[in-house]
Amino acid sequence: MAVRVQTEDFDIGREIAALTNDRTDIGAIVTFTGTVRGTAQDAAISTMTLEHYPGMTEDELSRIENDAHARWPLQASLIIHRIGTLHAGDNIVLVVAASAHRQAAFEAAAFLMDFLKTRAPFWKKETDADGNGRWVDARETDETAAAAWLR
Amino acid sequence: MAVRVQTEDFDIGREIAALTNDRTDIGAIVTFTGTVRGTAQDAAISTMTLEHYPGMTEDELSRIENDAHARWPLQASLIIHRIGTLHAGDNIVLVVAASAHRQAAFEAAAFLMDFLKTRAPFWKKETDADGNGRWVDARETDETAAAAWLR
Amino acid sequence: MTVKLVYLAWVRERIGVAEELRDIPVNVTTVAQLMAWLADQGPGYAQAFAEPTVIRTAIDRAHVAPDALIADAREIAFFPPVTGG
Amino acid sequence: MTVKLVYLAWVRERIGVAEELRDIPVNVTTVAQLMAWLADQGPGYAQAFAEPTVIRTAIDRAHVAPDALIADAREIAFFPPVTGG
Repeated sequence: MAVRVQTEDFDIGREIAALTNDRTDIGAIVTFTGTVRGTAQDAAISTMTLEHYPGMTEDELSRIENDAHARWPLQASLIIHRIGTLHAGDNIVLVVAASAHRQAAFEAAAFLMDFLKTRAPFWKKETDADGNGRWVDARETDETAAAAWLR
Repeated sequence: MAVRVQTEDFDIGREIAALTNDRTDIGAIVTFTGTVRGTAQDAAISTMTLEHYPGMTEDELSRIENDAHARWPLQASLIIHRIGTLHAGDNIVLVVAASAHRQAAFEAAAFLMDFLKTRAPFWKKETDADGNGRWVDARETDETAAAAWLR
Repeated sequence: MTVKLVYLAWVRERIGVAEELRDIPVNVTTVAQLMAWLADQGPGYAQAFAEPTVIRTAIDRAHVAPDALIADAREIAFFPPVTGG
Repeated sequence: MTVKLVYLAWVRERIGVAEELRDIPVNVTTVAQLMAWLADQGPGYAQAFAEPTVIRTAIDRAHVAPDALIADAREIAFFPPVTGG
């Protein structure tokens, strides 16, 4: 179990290797990688800046990770979220869930993302080619997805 | 869209990079990696040998991949399955689904695995430390998972 | 009561301050009351808290609802709905 | 009709042959009938097809049901339920 908030990029293959190295109790590893898309609402994005609430972010991500481990038998998990200024195609977030079986790994990874999206204190600001900034709006569908786990 | 059946290992980071390189229309990438566990039914596994039906395997994996693309708006996908003799901790299978949004990527990756498990002509034989071989039994739960997509 | 207030994303931009120490009147006891009181502290505050139902709040770095009591809080943060991931 | 028959995994091990060309009698028209006929071709075949409902079949490299017609088939494969992934 680990959470990291960092400006640097991450290497998915290396992160998986670090989690699973020398372990033979893992049978299924699911990763989710979120990347910056080049357009938003049909307008080109020049950069995306990610702000967070230092101190709370790590606490909240750890709470989400603990919740996932309480729900599914996970051998390992990892959440990495980047902050700072990113460009189209850049990695934003990596979530990894490892379990003996695939259903637990799939569900836990989706759960981690649904709650990261709705609970972890990050905010995205898009800047277009003219330098106009716009805070990204929260999506109703993200709230719906997270709420579905609590039914 | 690609399927590969190979004896060699794969590098997840490199495979994702090859799929997403220079693309800015992808926002979500889900990977599933299946690995050889060190025990089966509480007995230690020495090696696992994967056999397949050459010719049909590639056709069937391509059909499954096409079905996924028909159901979800996927920017890219990949299925790699290893054959031959593997050891505990080794990679067996990699599935990657890339889309603009995370729900499509998660669902497509789970769909690809559910149908790979029940339709792709691979068979696993486990060998214990004494050299006793045992063909792995198909799991009822895999059939149930695949059937759920057809409801 | 003196509390550290933290403002994030467009809440911070509208107020023009990232964090500040504030003496809170004793009759302000809930998060919702604190937002109403802050909305009266100047034009930036008025703009930031114009739609208080949109604003999310954390007390001591944990999410709370608008009816949460602010007694014993050391740090209260106000921010828009989160958009990470 | 002469057809290429392919046996995989423990079906192959029981029969002792990976593939063979067979002349199929004209009265054998479905996959289920072919399995019943093959079960009579020797002890290995009898063992392989002892529980025909367990055996899966592909005609020309696509899954088919036991009631599928074998006419026009070039290659028919018999195998246990798949266990990849």
